[in-house]
Amino acid sequence: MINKVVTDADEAIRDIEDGMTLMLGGFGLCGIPENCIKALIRKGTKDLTCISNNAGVDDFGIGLMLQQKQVRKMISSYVGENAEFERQLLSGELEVELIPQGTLATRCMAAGYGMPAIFTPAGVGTEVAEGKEVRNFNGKDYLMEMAFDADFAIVKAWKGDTAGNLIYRSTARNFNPVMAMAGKVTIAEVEELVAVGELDPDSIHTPGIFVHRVFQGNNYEKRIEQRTVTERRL
Amino acid sequence: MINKVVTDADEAIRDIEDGMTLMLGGFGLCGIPENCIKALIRKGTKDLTCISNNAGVDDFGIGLMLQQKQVRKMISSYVGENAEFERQLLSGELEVELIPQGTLATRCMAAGYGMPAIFTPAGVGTEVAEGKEVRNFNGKDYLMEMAFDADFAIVKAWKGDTAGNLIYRSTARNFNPVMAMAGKVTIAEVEELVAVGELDPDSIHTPGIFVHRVFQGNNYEKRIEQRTVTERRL
Amino acid sequence: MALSKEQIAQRISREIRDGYYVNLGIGIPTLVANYIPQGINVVLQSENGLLGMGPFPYEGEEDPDLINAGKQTITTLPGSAIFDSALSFGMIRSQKVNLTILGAMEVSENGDIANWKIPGKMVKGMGGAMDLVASAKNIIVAMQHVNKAGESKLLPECTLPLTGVKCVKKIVTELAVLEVLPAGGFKLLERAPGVSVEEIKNATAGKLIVEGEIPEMVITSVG
Amino acid sequence: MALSKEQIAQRISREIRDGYYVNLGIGIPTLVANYIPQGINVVLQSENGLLGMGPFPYEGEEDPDLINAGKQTITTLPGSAIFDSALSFGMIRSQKVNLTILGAMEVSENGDIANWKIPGKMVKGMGGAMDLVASAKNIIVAMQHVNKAGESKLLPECTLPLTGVKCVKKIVTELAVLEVLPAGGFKLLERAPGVSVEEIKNATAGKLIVEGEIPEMVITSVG
Repeated sequence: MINKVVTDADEAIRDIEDGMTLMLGGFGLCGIPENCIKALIRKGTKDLTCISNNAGVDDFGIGLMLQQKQVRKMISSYVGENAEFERQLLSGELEVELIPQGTLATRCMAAGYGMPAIFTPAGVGTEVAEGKEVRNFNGKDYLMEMAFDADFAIVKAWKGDTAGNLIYRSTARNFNPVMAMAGKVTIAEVEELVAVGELDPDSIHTPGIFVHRVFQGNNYEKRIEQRTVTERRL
Repeated sequence: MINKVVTDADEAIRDIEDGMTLMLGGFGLCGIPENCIKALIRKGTKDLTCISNNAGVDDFGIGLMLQQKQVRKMISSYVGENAEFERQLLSGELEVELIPQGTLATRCMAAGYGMPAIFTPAGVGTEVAEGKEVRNFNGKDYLMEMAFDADFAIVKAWKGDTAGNLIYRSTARNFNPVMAMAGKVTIAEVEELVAVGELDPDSIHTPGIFVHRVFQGNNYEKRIEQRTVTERRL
Repeated sequence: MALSKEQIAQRISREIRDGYYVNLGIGIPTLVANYIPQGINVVLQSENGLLGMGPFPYEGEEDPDLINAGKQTITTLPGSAIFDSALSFGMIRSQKVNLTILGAMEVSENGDIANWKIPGKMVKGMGGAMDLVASAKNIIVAMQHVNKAGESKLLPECTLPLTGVKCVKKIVTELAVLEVLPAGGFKLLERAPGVSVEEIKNATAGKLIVEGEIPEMVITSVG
Repeated sequence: MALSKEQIAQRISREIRDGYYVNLGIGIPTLVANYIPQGINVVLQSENGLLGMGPFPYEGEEDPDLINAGKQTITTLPGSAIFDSALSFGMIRSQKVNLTILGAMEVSENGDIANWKIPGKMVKGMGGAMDLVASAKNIIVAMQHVNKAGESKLLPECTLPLTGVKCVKKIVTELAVLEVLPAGGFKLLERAPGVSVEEIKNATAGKLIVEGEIPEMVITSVG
């Protein structure tokens, strides 16, 4: 097997340069590549275009990169509660492209599957359709949406082996598998790095061929954005 | 959970009618829905269009349906060694549409993902491209291929639960998951039917929402087409 | 008496049929889960990648890796399945989800919906709403009939940027249950208890169609 | 001396670099796996849904659920991954497979390949070949230089129905190693041991480009 292991997040992101386009996995703060985000902040890479469903919160996730003004443009479906984000957006420092969540996922998928464009009905008749080709199939209108073109995809998995095979845990899976397939270079940080042979081939979510670098992250905070609980009844 | 269990193959295929279009999972004789094929032969349904990567062999798989002259048209990527198939094809009793294997898989996927058409470079400049729209993206030509429209998808899984969640085993997975997503009605036969809660949610290959009927098959023969072995060295 | 949010949710819950896969939006739609009638088997889909969403976890059992599309901590149920975002919107686009329930700022009499953007205000994004409304076979909107200024939100045409066109099938508000007719117009199906047709007329700027006697909703929860 | 099939496979194996993902077609390409040099880490992709194809199983250990694209019983290796057919061709189309090795009936001097259909004969189908040749960055063809009638299979233009256009990068035959130049033409890189440039010229109907001294291949297997 081909060994994809790098030492740590700093080595994994060593060649991410100013002005590049990155995909970052996660939904809200769930399943985000915490270690690589911190390494990007240490490196101070600037003018990044970030494709990620959300933009973190003020003091966690991509929000930390926004604090350091490393992001020039966000491509997201929902940017949520983030005061610094709002300030930069209103001041014109930050560009934001909001796209439907399914379109975001499917444009990643298109890249991973080598399909240059896909058709989706999402956004037909709305401002999302502006400037896009509309095409009717079987009586229904669809927008033609283009595959993303990202220099790096940065994903977080639960377990990974040295060949880059990945398994995600629960809803921390979200955008991670489709982004893992879509990057020109894909970096995976995992909670547990294991030897080849320890993952069941039938249970692998992302085959190692898509992953260029893998490392075991540390100090995962896994912050909860909306803690909701059921009262215990005695 | 919604219960998708039916008694057996005969009940599962009860409403498959003459002239319908079926998807049948499997690659060669690996991972084919043996029980449903036998039930279709018992039912004697005719004039079927079968979308399946291969057409079985003379005395197994879809080959058995060909023997009974139940198939009007095969849509496959490779029809292999099958004397009766060849006889019917040459006599004009059987129509065959040969399409690239990846195109076959991706036209299933398009249906499952609600995408009316996909772009693929496979077949550009060949007779496969005849009559199809060619489109250039980033300097490369692609064919526009349409999503399949199948009345029923019939798949074989290793384990399934009563809610229709499926797990496949090894390379018997092949076309089964993409076809399971693509049928208007999807029938799954499984080697082992288990209660909900027995399958790990993270390891499910086909979520139950795609499966309309599930049953535990029996007497799986699992015939091997090309038995190849390594000599044991003492 | 205008309905409470809980009562709107309760009324909507009666639209759910046995064997449905349902996607619930944020806000009132989320409450619908509390009122699903006994004996009705329903599977809740959460577009971040879960089928079979269970209740919130007990305190101390929250799992940061297990959230719904509203980013709330939740649980799975026996028979749950996890999948990635592309597959999730695949099943939405291929219409495997039987019913979508979501909120709205405005609905027009031809079924257009606006629920994601107010010009001049900070826009948070459409999330999965545009995908859901563009693909769902059956969309029920839970909304207030009028805004805080007393202006109708059921309009001849939406004034806000659209989320989707000609997609809303049914609307449940604090005042009424309405069907959006294929040819256009809000057909009044039910009144909230004690609310008159006249009150509903006054609160509806779009074309309201009233035919025959309009029954009162059956609401059992006290709200 | 013209090369044996095994020797063709051995020569092709030297094109494989450390860290490559490789798809091997049926026939001579399958034999290439037997000659991968020590110290070179290669992962074999089988398009029916496997990365990390291992050797044939020992007798009695055949698993009918575990086959390769040639429908042969095989094994997995530590680090293998299984996936469905759509994902398999996804990774092929997105060019994650570094090298594709396959057979051909004809190749033209601009890199067109024909390997699936002979008019008038029963056609078995293209399988995954059209997807592979349309997407692969790097395609090596293993073939016989001439057919049984002694006619060249390296042509100005293919006469058989095409599998793909302008895609073949390199050809290894029983007589020679040739590169297909981007501007067209078969550039002779190596001769089989004892085979003269003249013999190769006579066996090549398409434009053959011979520059300088043409070295003999280094072949160590006895064939």
